[in-house]
Amino acid sequence: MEKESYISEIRSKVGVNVNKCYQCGKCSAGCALADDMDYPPSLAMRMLQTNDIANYNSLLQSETIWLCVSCQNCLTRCPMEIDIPQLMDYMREKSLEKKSINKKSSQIVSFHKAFIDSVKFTGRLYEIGLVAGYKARTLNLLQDMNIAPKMFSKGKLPILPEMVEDKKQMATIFSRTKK
Amino acid sequence: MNNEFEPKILAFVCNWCTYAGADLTGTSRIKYASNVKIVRFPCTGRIDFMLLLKAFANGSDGVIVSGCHPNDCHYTSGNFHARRRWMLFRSLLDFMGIDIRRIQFSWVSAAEGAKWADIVNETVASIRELGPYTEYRKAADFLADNEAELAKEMEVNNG
Amino acid sequence: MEIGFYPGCSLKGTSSEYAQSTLALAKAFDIKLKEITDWNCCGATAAHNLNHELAMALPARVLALAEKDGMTEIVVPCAACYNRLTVTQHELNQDKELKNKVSEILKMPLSGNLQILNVMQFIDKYIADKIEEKVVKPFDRKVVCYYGCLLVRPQNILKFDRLEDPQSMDILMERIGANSMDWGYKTECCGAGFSVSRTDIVAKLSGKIVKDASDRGAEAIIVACPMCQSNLDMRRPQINSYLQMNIQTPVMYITQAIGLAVGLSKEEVGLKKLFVAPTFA
Amino acid sequence: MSKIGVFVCHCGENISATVDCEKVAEEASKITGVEVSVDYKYMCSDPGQTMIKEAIKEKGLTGVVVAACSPRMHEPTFRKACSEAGLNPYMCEMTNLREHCSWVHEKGDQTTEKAIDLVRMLVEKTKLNKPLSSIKVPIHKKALVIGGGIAGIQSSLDIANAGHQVILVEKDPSIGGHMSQLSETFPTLDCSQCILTPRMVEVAQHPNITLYTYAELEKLEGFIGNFKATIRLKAKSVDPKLCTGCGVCYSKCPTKKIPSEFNEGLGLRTAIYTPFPQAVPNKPVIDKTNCTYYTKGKCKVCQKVCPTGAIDFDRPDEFITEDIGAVVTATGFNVLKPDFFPEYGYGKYKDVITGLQFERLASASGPTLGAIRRPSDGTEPKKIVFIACAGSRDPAKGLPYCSKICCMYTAKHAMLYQHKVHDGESYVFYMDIRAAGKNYEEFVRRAIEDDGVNYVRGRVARVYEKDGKLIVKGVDTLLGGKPVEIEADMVVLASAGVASHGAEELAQKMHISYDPYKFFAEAHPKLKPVETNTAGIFLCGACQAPKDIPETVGMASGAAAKVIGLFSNSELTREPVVAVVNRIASHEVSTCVGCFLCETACPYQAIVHEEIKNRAGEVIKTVAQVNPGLCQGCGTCVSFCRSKSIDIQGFSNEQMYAEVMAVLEA
Ligand SMILES: Cc1cc2nc3c(=O)[nH]c(=O)nc-3n(C[C@H](O)[C@H](O)[C@H](O)COP(=O)(O)OP(=O)(O)OC[C@H]3O[C@@H](n4cnc5c(N)ncnc54)[C@H](O)[C@@H]3O)c2cc1C
Ligand SMILES: Cc1cc2nc3c(=O)[nH]c(=O)nc-3n(C[C@H](O)[C@H](O)[C@H](O)COP(=O)(O)OP(=O)(O)OC[C@H]3O[C@@H](n4cnc5c(N)ncnc54)[C@H](O)[C@@H]3O)c2cc1C
Ligand code: SF4
Ligand code: SF4
Ligand code: SF4
Ligand code: SF4
Ligand code: SF4
Ligand code: SF4
Ligand code: SF4
Ligand code: SF4
Repeated sequence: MEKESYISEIRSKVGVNVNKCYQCGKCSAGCALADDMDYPPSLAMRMLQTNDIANYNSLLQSETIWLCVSCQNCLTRCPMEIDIPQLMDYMREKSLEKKSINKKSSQIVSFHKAFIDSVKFTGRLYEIGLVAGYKARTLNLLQDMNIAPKMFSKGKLPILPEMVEDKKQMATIFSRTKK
Repeated sequence: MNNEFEPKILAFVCNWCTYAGADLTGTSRIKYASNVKIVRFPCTGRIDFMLLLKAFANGSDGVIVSGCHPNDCHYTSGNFHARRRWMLFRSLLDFMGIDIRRIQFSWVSAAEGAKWADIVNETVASIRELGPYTEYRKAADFLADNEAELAKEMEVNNG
Repeated sequence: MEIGFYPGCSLKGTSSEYAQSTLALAKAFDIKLKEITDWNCCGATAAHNLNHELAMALPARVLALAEKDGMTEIVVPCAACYNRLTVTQHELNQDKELKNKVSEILKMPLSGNLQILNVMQFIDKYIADKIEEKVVKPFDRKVVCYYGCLLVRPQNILKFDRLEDPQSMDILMERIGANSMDWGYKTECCGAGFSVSRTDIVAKLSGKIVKDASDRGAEAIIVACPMCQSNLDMRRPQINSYLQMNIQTPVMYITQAIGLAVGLSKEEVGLKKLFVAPTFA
Repeated sequence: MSKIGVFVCHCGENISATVDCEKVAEEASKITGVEVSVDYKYMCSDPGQTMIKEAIKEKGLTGVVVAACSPRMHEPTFRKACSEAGLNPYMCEMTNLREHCSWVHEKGDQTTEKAIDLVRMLVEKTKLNKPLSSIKVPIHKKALVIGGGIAGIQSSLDIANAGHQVILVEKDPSIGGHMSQLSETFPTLDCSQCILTPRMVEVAQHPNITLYTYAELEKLEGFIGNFKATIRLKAKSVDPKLCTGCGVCYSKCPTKKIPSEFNEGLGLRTAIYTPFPQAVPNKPVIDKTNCTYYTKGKCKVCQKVCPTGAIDFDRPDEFITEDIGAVVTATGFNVLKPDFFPEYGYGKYKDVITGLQFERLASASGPTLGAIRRPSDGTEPKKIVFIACAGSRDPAKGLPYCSKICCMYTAKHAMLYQHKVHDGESYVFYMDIRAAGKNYEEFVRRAIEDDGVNYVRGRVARVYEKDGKLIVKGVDTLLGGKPVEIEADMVVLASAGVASHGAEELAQKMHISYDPYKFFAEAHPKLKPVETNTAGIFLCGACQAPKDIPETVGMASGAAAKVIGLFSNSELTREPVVAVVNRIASHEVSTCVGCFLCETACPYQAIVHEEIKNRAGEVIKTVAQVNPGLCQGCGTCVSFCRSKSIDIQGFSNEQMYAEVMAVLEA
C-alpha cells in the first residue's frame, strides 16, 4: 500500500480517523487482552497515526489484531468514539490478504477458518466437524481430548451435523462474498 | 502602452480588516495592478449583493468581496451573514449564466498586506483571461425583469 | 401467543440446556417459541474477523427467513448471535446499497423491520410482570450477574441497559428472590471465542471473573450467553489450574434460575448439563 | 445643488511621485457639482487645513472630499477642520490616494487615472451625504453586578471604590461563590477563606454597595446607560433588620439531616441555616423545601427561640426595580457531577469523590476540620488516585473542551494530601499537564519532584470496589499502553467545569450571547474579552469559561474599569453611523413591512418593534425601529431588508450606489 494512503483508506473504508485518537490510553486500560497483546490498542492507534508503512506492516503482522475479541470495551469508553473493533476487523482482512499473519496467532486464524468451513459445509456450526477441521489445520490432535466425552455424555456434542436445507443459497452467499 | 485588456474591477471591503489590510499593502509599498478600486463598507455584512449585480449590469468586469476572517469580525457575525448570502448569490449568478469566476470572495485581515496584493493580482489576471464582460446586458435585463422577485428570493432564504 | 425463535448453533449443541430452559420458561408463561425455518449460523466472531460482507450476509439470511415466515419479532437467546443479528440489521438499514446487494445475493426481500429480542428483553416484555405471582420457590441465593461484553454493546446500536453498570439481570434476579451482589466483572471479557484456539487466555480472563465471584461469596454466576457460560463452566479445569484453586461456583443461565423459581424441575431446565453442578437445588 | 470642494494632497512626494496631482485636481474640477478643486503639498498641515476652512467659508461648500491618505488616519482631522469652519463634519469624506494608489502602483497614466476615479467616487458619494449629529445618550451611574463570587466581589469593590453605586445580586444566602469552598489555593497555597473573607466583609460594609443575597435578576430592559432591572428578593423567612445572627435558631432547628451544599454533601445542615460560619451576610434563611413548617405545617421552633422575633413565615418574594447604567455578569460556573461516567463509580462508591469535595475535606473549616478521611468509614486513605480530565476533553460522554483549572487543582490536591498524610501514596492519571501560568509549572514540578506524587500518563478505564478497596484500572501510555492496576482507598475525579445553572436563561433575559456550552460569549475573543455584544453589559470570571482566581480577578477589574470608564461621562457620545428605518413622508408612512428579517440579522439586538397607530390610537402596523444606543452600525440589517426600508447613515444605499456608478459610468 502507498505510504500516503493508508490513513485515508482506513478513514474511507472503516470510517475511523486515526488522528482523532489523542492517546489517552483508556482503551488499553480497559482491554482485557491488552496484557497479552504485543501492541495494546492505544499503541496500535499511535502506530497507525505515524503514517509510516513500517509501523502499519508491523501491525498487520501483530498478535494484537488476532487477540482482539471484539468485545467493544474500548469503543464503549473511548472519549473519541474510535471504533477500534471494526478497525481490527479491517486489519485482519488486510493481514489475510497480504498473507502476513502473525505466526503465534495461526491457531486463532485456523479456528476461524475451520469455523467458517464448517458453516460453509453444513450451514450451521457442527462442533465435531469444527474441532476436526481445526485439528487438521493445527495438527494439535490431542487438545481437548479430555473434555469431549463429558460433553458427549451431557448431550452437548451431536454426532450428526444439522444441515441447512437450502444448500444452494448458502453456497451463493459464500461464493458471492468471497473476495 | 500595451493593448492588453484592462478590466474594471471593484473591491467591496470592510473597514476593519481588509481596508486596513490594503492600507498596510500601501505602507509596505507592495505593488499591485491598478485596475482595482476599493469601496469601503462598515462590514461585509453590509454588502448588499444587489449592489454587486448592479455593478455587473453597469459594466464591471469583476468584483472582489473581502472582509475579516471568520471569528474576527469587528461586529462578531456580520461576515458570517455575508458568507451565507454569498453561497446563495453564487448559485443565483450561476443560474443567470454569469461566470462566477468573476467574483472573488476572500478574507484579508489588517495584517495581511501582501495577501491583499496577491488577491488583487490574481483576480486581475484571471479576469483578464476571461476577457471583458460583454454579457452584462444579461445581468441588466435579468435585474430589470426580476428585481423584486430576486430581492425576495435572496433575502428570505437568509432567515 | 407465538413468537419467532432463533436458537443459533450453540443452543443446538454445547448449550442445549439454554435452549431447553428458555423454551420451558416460555411455555410456563403460555408462549410458544417457533423456530425460524431452515435458519443458518450467524457466522459468529469468525465471519466478521475474516470477511465483512460474509459477516453481513449470514445474519441477513436469518433475518430474511424470519420475515418470510411472517415473523415480526424473534427471540435470540445467544448474546453473540443477538449482537450479530442486531448489528447486521442496523448496518443494512444504514447502508441501503449494501442492503440491496445482500438482498440480491439472497434473492430474498429484506425489510429490516424485525424486532430482535435477547432473553432479557424477552423476559422483560412478556414475563417480568407476571413473574412475582408465579414464583413458587424463591431463588434465595447470593448471586452475581455476568453480562459479558456482547449483550450490552455497542450501546449506540443495541440501546440496551446501562452500558457500564447494567442492571436488568440483577433486577430480574432480585424479583425471584435472589440477592444479586455488586461485583467487579459484570461486563469484562471472558475470552469469548478463544475457547479452543487460545484456551490459556480464556483460563486467565475467565479465571479473574470466577475468582471475583467466589471471593464475594456468590453461590452462582448468572449468565445469558452460551459463550460466557461454556467458558466459565466447561473450561473450569483450566481455570482452576490457572488460579491454582478449586472454585466450584456454578454458572447458570438466567432462564434456568427463573425456571426453577417458577417451579420447573431440574430436568426441565437442563440443570444436569452444567459441568460445575450446583450444590443447591 | 451640491457645492463640493476637492482637496488633493501631494503628501510631500508620497503621492505626487506617482500620481499627477495637478491633473487629478483639474479633472475633478470638471465633475458636476464640484465648486473648487485644488492640490497642495501637505493637506494635514496647518496651512492645508486653513485652505479647506477658508474654501468652506468663501465658497459656501456643502461638502468636502480630501484626496490624501487613509481615512483611518486623518478622517477625524479633516472632519474637525470642517466642523470648525461651520460645515457639518459628516459632510467631509476622504479618498485614499496614498495607501491605495500612489504607494502600490508605478508612476504612469493608469495610476493617475485611478486616482481620478477614486476622487470621482467619493465626490458622488459626498453629494448624497447628509448632515449628521453624534448621538448622545444619558447615563445612570449605577452598576448592577450579578453573582457574588470572587469575580462579582472584586468588580463591585472596584466600581464602588471609584465612587459609583453598585447593586450586587447573589442567588445564594451568602456571597463568596466557589472560592469560599476552597481549602488552599494554587500556586501559592494560601488559605482561600483567609484572603477572601476580608473582601466579603468589605462588600457588606461598603457605603456604595447595596447587597441583595438570596436574590435573582427577574428582568432587564433598556440599553447602555439606561437599563431598568427588576430584581426578585426571594423570601428568606428571616427579617434581616431584626436578626442579629445569634444562631440560636439553627442550633435548635430539629430538621438537621439536610446535605450541606457548601460542604458538597459531605456534611449536614439544618432547615434554617447560614451556609458557612463566615457567611456574608451572617444571617440565616429558611430552606422552604426542607422546613417541616412549610412542608407539614408544624414546628415553628425557630420562631419560638428567636430572641428578636425575626422569623416571619409569611413574607412573600419581593420585587424591586432599579435604574442601572451598566451590568457586570459574574455568575461563575458549576462542577459537573460525574455520575454520567458509570465506569468510575461516582455516586455508587462513597469514596469516589469530586475535586470540590476534596477541597471540603482538605479545608480547615470543612466537615473533617482539614483531615483527609474517607467518607465511607472515616479512615485515612493511604493510597489515593486522582483522575484528571474527568468529563473534560471527552466529546463522547462529557465536554470537548479543557476545563483549564483541574490540572492545577489536582496537583494542589495531591500535594495537600502528601502534606497531610506523610506515609500516603498518591497517583495522578493525566493526559497532558496544562500548567500555563506564572509559577504554575514550577508548582506541578514541586508536587512531582519534592512531594513524590506519582504522575501516570494515561486514562483510567474503570474503578470498582473489592474488599473495601477501590480497584483502579488505568494505563501507562509512556510504557506503550501497559495496563496499571492500583488498589486505592479513595479516588478523586477532576470533574469538568461547566456553565452555571440557569446561565442560558439569564443570557436570554439580558440578550447576551452564549457559546454551545452555555458559557457567556465575549464580544471579541482577543480584543473585547470583558464586553458582551450588548453595549453596557460586561462579563467577568468563570461565567465566560472555566478559569482560576488570578484570571478571574484580573478580568473582574477589567470589567470594572470598563464600567468606570463609561461612568466617567454624563452622556454617551457615539458616531452617528447607525441604522435608521425610513420615515420619509408622514409619520404613518413607512415602507417597512414588519418582516423583522433585520432583527434576525442584527448581532446587537438593536432592532425593536414599533407600533404605528392612527389618530384614533389603533395600531395599524408594527414596524422595525432601531435603538441607536445599541446599534453599532455594521449594516447587516440593510442587506437583509428586502423592501429597502432600513438604511445606514453614512453608508446608505443611495451613497453606495452613487459611489459604484461613478467609476463604472466614467
Ligand atoms: C475543585 C476546585 C479547586 C479550585 N482551586 C483553585 C485554586 O487553588 N486556585 C485558583 O486560583 N482557582 C481555583 N479554582 C477556581 C476558582 O474556584 C474559580 O476561579 C473562581 O471560583 C471563579 O470565581 P467566579 O466568581 O467567576 O465564579 P463562582 O465562584 O462560581 O461565583 C459565582 C457566584 O455567582 C452566583 N450566581 C450564579 N448564578 C447566579 C444568578 N443567576 N444570579 C445571581 N447570582 C448567581 C453563585 O451563587 C456564586 O456565588 C478551583 C476550582 C475548583 C472547582
Ligand atoms: C511567536 C509568538 C506568537 C504569538 N501568537 C499569539 C497568538 O496567536 N494569539 C495571542 O493571543 N497571543 C499571541 N502571542 C502573545 C502576544 O504576543 C502577547 O500576548 C502580547 O503581545 C502582549 O502584549 P503586551 O502589550 O503586554 O507586550 P508587548 O507586545 O511586548 O509590548 C510591550 C511594549 O512596550 C515597549 N517597552 C518595553 N520596555 C519599555 C520601556 N522601558 N519603556 C517604554 N516602552 C517599553 C516595547 O517596545 C513594546 O512596544 C504570541 C507571542 C509570540 C512570541
Ligand atoms: S474490542 Fe478488542 S481492542 Fe477493544 S477492548 Fe475488546 S479486545 Fe480490546
Ligand atoms: S481510548 Fe480512544 S482516544 Fe483514547 S487512546 Fe484509545 S483510541 Fe485513542
Ligand atoms: S493629509 Fe495624509 S496624505 Fe496628506 S500630507 Fe497629511 S498624511 Fe500625507
Ligand atoms: S435566632 Fe433570630 S436573631 Fe438569632 S440568628 Fe436566628 S433569626 Fe437571627
Ligand atoms: S420551622 Fe422549619 S426552620 Fe424553623 S425550626 Fe422548624 S424545621 Fe427548622
Ligand atoms: S486542565 Fe488538565 S485536567 Fe483539566 S481538562 Fe484540561 S487537561 Fe484535563
Ligand atoms: S426594516 Fe426591512 S427587514 Fe426590517 S422589518 Fe422592516 S421591512 Fe423587514
Ligand atoms: S446596523 Fe448593525 S447593529 Fe445597527 S441595527 Fe443594523 S444590524 Fe443592528
